[in-house]
Amino acid sequence: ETIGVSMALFDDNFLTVLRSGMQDYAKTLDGVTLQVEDAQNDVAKQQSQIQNFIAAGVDAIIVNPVDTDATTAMSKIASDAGIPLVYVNREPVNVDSLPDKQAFVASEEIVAGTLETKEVCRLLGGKGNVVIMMGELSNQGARMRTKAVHDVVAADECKGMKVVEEQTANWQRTQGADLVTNWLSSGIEFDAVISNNDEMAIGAIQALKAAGKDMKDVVVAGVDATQDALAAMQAGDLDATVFQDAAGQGKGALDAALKLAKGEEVDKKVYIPFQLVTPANVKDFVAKN
Amino acid sequence: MAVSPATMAAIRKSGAIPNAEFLLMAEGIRKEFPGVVALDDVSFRLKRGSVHALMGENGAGKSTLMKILAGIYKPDRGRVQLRGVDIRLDSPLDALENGIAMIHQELNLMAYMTVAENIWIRREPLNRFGLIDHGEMSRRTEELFHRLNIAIDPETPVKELSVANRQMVEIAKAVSYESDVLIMDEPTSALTEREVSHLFQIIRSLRGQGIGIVYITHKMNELFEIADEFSVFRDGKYIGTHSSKDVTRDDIIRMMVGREITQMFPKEDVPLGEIILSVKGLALGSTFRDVSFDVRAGEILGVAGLVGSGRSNVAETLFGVTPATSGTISIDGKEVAIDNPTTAIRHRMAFLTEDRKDTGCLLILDVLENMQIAVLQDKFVSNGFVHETAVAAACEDMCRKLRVKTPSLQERIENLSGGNQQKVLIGRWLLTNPRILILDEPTRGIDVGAKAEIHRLVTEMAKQGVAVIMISSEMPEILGMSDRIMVMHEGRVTGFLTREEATQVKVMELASH
Amino acid sequence: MSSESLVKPDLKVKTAHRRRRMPPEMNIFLVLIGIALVYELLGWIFVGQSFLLNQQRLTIMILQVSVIGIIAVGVTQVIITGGIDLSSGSVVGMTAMLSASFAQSSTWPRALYPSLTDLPFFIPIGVGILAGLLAGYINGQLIAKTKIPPFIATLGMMVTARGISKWYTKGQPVSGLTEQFTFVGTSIWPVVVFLLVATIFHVALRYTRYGKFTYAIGANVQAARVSGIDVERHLVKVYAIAGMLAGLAGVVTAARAQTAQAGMGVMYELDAIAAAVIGGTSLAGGAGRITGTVIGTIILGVMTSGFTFLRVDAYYQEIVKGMIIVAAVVTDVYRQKKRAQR
Amino acid sequence: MSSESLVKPDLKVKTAHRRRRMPPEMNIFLVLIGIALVYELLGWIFVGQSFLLNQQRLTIMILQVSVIGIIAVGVTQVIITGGIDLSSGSVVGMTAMLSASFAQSSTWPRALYPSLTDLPFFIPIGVGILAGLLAGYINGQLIAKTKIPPFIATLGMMVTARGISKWYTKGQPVSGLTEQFTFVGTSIWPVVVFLLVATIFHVALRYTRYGKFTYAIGANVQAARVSGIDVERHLVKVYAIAGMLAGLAGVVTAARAQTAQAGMGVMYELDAIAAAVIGGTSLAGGAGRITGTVIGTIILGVMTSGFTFLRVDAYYQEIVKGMIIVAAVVTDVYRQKKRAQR
Ligand SMILES: Nc1ncnc2c1ncn2[C@@H]1O[C@H](COP(=O)(O)OP(=O)(O)OP(=O)(O)O)[C@@H](O)[C@H]1O
Ligand SMILES: Nc1ncnc2c1ncn2[C@@H]1O[C@H](COP(=O)(O)OP(=O)(O)OP(=O)(O)O)[C@@H](O)[C@H]1O
Ligand SMILES: [Mg+2]
Ligand SMILES: [Mg+2]
Repeated sequence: ETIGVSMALFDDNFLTVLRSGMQDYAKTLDGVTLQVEDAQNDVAKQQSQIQNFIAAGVDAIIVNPVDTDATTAMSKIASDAGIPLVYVNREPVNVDSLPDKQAFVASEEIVAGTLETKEVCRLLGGKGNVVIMMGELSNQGARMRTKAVHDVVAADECKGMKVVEEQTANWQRTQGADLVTNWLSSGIEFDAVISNNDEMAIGAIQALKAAGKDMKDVVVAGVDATQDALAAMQAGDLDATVFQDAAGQGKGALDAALKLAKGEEVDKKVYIPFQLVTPANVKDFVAKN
Repeated sequence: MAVSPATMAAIRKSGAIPNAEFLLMAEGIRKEFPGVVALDDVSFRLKRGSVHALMGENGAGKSTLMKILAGIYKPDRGRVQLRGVDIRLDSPLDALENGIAMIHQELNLMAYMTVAENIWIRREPLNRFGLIDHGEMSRRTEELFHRLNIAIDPETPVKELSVANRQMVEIAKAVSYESDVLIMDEPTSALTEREVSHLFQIIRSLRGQGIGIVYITHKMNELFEIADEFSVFRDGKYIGTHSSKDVTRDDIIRMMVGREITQMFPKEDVPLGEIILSVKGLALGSTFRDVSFDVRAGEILGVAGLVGSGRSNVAETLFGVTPATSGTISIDGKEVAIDNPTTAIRHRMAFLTEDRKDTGCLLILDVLENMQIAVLQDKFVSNGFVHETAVAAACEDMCRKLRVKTPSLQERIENLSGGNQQKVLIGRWLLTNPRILILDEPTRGIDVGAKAEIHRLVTEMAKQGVAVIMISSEMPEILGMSDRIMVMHEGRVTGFLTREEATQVKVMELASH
Repeated sequence: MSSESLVKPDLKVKTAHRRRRMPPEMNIFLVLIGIALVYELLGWIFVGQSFLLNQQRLTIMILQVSVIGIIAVGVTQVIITGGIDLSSGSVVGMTAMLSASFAQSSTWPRALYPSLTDLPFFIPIGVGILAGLLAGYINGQLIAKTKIPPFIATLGMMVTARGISKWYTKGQPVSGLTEQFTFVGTSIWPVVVFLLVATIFHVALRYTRYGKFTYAIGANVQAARVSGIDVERHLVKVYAIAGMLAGLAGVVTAARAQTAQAGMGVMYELDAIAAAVIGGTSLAGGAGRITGTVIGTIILGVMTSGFTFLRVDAYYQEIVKGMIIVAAVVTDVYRQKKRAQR
Repeated sequence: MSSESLVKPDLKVKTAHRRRRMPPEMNIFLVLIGIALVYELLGWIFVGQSFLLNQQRLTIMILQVSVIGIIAVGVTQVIITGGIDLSSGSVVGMTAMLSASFAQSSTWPRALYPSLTDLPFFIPIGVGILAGLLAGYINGQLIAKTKIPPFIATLGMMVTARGISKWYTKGQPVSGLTEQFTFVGTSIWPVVVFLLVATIFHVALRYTRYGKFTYAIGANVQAARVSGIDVERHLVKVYAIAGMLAGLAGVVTAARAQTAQAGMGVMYELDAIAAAVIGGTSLAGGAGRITGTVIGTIILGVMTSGFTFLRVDAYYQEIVKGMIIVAAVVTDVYRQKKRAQR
């Protein structure tokens, strides 16, 4: 079988792990070829890729949506062509009304933000100033994770926390470092940095260290549990991150796609849970992502 | 109270032309550029049905005054009257609508567009759907060309035309406006006598229709044939106006430069040396072929021919701009392969091109940078670093020699008058101290005084043993300066004439074969 | 001696045997055919099927680039004037957001303006096109009035418009669009819009004064000015039209995706410029044709479909894409030079 | 009679009293000062502290744009020749990946080339710079030999180089870099590298033949060729240098981030071009100076720091940034025009 895969973007650490997981798994299966495309974060490009897959006659399509609101149109294109479709990693907006031969294997972005913020809240004892580093403003993950931070801070047990600044560093490490330096130079006081991803969190750590801060005094949290992040955690710099089983998601999505291609039934919704990573359990994750 | 262009246009259309002694009048005009007063309290009057020549050295302010009349510059002071009515000229469109058309000194055509599109821009004939009727446009162009006796295909893109043909297109375009005032700023600088006489026929017929024509030129021999009146400018000041019956050529030169110039072509006989450059059977595709000639040290070889005869192409090939497709070039008896200008310069050649705007000036750079660029190939540089002071001193010296009129070496060449730009370019090549000097229309747009100066310099170079090839469309220059004249026609050499045997008639016979 | 006697009036205009010129986009059309045939051949060898004889593929080839094409038609005109428009991609994003926000259906629970739902389709479409027009108009005014380089003016607009689309809903996508509105994005309607727009502006460039002025300004702005053209006013027009087309492209994008999000259209300006230049438009201004741009656009589409068809690894796709763009233009330049020599 | 006496000798080149020209970048420097002062003022009003009297902020202002600055120095030279380089951002990404892959430490469990770890710092740095040089060299050769527009050649390289950086490790980041290597990215070293590079090329452009030829080609390529300049060879040099600087920028980026990722440097080319043009480099070629580019770069840095300082909402920042870029250039153009009128 040939399976077409459209990834939201290639140069994202987490999605790279997911993609590799899928590809490694495909190699262990007989007669399964993957055609992986890079949608470069462009909804229209992703839609075209699906149409190109259909024209090329693939047996099933896996989509890692750029924009989860754009899935209605994609679902329709695939079901009109009668080709199975599986969404992976991001929950499509039409999750409750998916046509036949479609499924999704995803995780709820908001949970990641909730987990990291709750851990920060715990570490700060429910009070203190926090800053938020956001990913690209037009990105759904960035929005959901940021929203989660605000939701947790508004909850009773964390009422003592206050968001003093929130800015974007476009997922980038150096931009994250520059942003934190700019904050520090403006005399903004904070006890915790809550970042939408690990890269920016590491940038924050670099900037804090360069400014001579003791990392024990500042709580830094990210999302993704990348190798660099886990190394930073083991060095005592990063306090929390969130692991999601990228490779597992990739594998699950491929399994579902193959089953649908063979005409078998699959569950319409598969949620892959997030796991909080702290210095206490970091060892369990080192080999995972 | 100034009349709006629209009103004026309406007046023109109605045919009710209010009578006034002068068609066009400019009074008390002043125009200042940073560092230069280009015009200082200048007045000018143009009669209907007359040709009015505007005379003055390079940088005297002629073009500036004309650009004011064409709505391109706004004067700092002064007023312009058309048929006794004050007019305001805020844009070229205002001038055109008031019936003032101008041929610019620097060619101003849209290179990628066809001849017809260039001529009728903004006035394209439309069909009943409001779309442009290209057939009709072509037909009108042919009609116009027929009237003016011009042989150019209206559908040719202008970029494929030679400089001379471009100039003809400009002339046709200006005529096509059917304006009341026609300004011609050096319309013949790239034309040979044949086209010039066409142009004069056109001018005469326009004059007969009551049109007023302003004519600027540095070609003195043309003047008395066509001009009814002369106005002379010097250093931005108005000197005087005279009827052509009252003055002689020498009078005018005296008014222009402030004193007498007796010897126009200071040619000295120089003993000729060895053959330096020898060309055999040179050809470039179908452009020209079988070009063979020798040039000796100290010799000035004049190259004559009609427009489009391929003289410039030969020069470009000699200098490696367009490498030859067959034939040989030898220097000092040794055959050399010249496939680009860098090699040519290494062989101590120099080449002043014909089109100073396209292939000459680095317009936005200053005089110093323009002058030094060729010499930096092998002089005034060590370890890649330029000896700024030395090269500046050399350039300054050259400017003084050539009498370049510029506020400073740091002035952009763009801001110099056309003639002064030409001098800077000549200076660029003289600095390289060449052995073979190729000059394509060297005195194009240069005033009489400076022309004599350049001729003197060329003679001096020849005296020092430089071999000079001089292409020129100005017959007196060719006859006055050359030791020998090579005549070309349609890409072939049709004959050689020695200084003694050469006359205008013989040259023209060979040139038109 | 009068020089008249020297002149033989022997000048004839050879109009009868006027040289027939091949349209310049012929070259690039041959490049397109060449690319398609190479895919066809490779298809039979490696995939065992035809590349071209596939209705679905022929459609998607153009469909996937029709938004780029709509922008490119506007960008071509800007480039012909000697300018550049970097803002079109961002304007697509902005207008997609704006028009979508007026195209929401009342059944959608998170409508941005709950009271402004279920509007007739022409309102959101009009809003998108007008917003694009306005952005282009501002570009044009900036360039014409302040004389700043088009690169900077449109770069400023690029950053600003992207900012506006992010700010407008604080990054939230706008979804739940009415079927009336999304209709224009379904089936091959985007292709129809693209070809319609291309035809209109092909005619406008070749057969109207608007077109002649556009070429004249690009070929020689000085000459255009002394010919009486109001250069400033015309530039405003050209940029406004380019903006309007970007707005239309934004509408089509939103309709096609049935949603709008702030990140739409990123880098589209580069694809559009590439399409124009591949199609023979000169960045120096003065030369270019819509037919060429259409072919250039289709080359981009064929290339993409071909990659998927031949199952080219995504990692190589970009590398190969870069090379094909260069190769296409090199071939074109080379063929034109060869023809010029003859 | 000698002809010398024929012309009245009143035409002197006034060298002694040569008009003192203000360097053209003075204007844009004043714009920079203006922006800084506005921030200073707003700072006292809204934040109650000084914008400028803050050691840390003064550093970060330049530090955060020093990579852009390094690229911009190369891009300025390309633009002076009348060209453009769109590939620099992608080349940063590519060279960051390449150099980082030779800078991994043996303590890192997932080194890309386990046998090539703990190499001395000059090897990865050399690899990055050479890879950039090669990319630039290819750009230059393409442009010089095939005569395709620089826009297309470097657009092709932009796409290709980005493809290479994604393909190189299949999207995996490269981390665990040695301290020897990351040293150049720490503290204010990036600023030092930037200013050093700027100084070198400032001197090269103003005082060497290389510089004079660069300007001449940009002012009039035909005239430059006829004046004996080997235009093709010189263009290759200029693009190669621009590529080399992009490579150096890639090294600095990787060293600074202590990791390399395929997405590094996206859109840097636009910031670099903006910095050059804000600093007075003309996209038409022939005019521009490194000092101006440095000021342009710093303007971008000051702007960013100012936003954070004044706590401008993230959603407004881009909108304001676009406007400031335009306003800076408008002010500059306006001041220059005013001076020219005097
Ligand atoms: N745009 C400009 N900026 C600055 N100076 C200028 C500008 N245009 C003309 N000048 C200066 O004004 C003076 C008059 O120039 P103008 O072009 O009118 O001379 P001209 O009489 O036409 O000379 P030529 O015979 O060489 O064409 C010259 O000194 C020239 O340097
Ligand atoms: N760029 C060009 N493209 C096409 N044809 C050209 C071009 N330049 C010149 N020609 C043609 O080449 C022929 C020779 O032109 P060339 O300029 O060498 O003649 P010339 O004798 O020097 O005349 P002129 O006095 O016009 O310089 C002419 O027929 C001209 O039309
Ligand atoms: Mg003049
Ligand atoms: Mg000639």
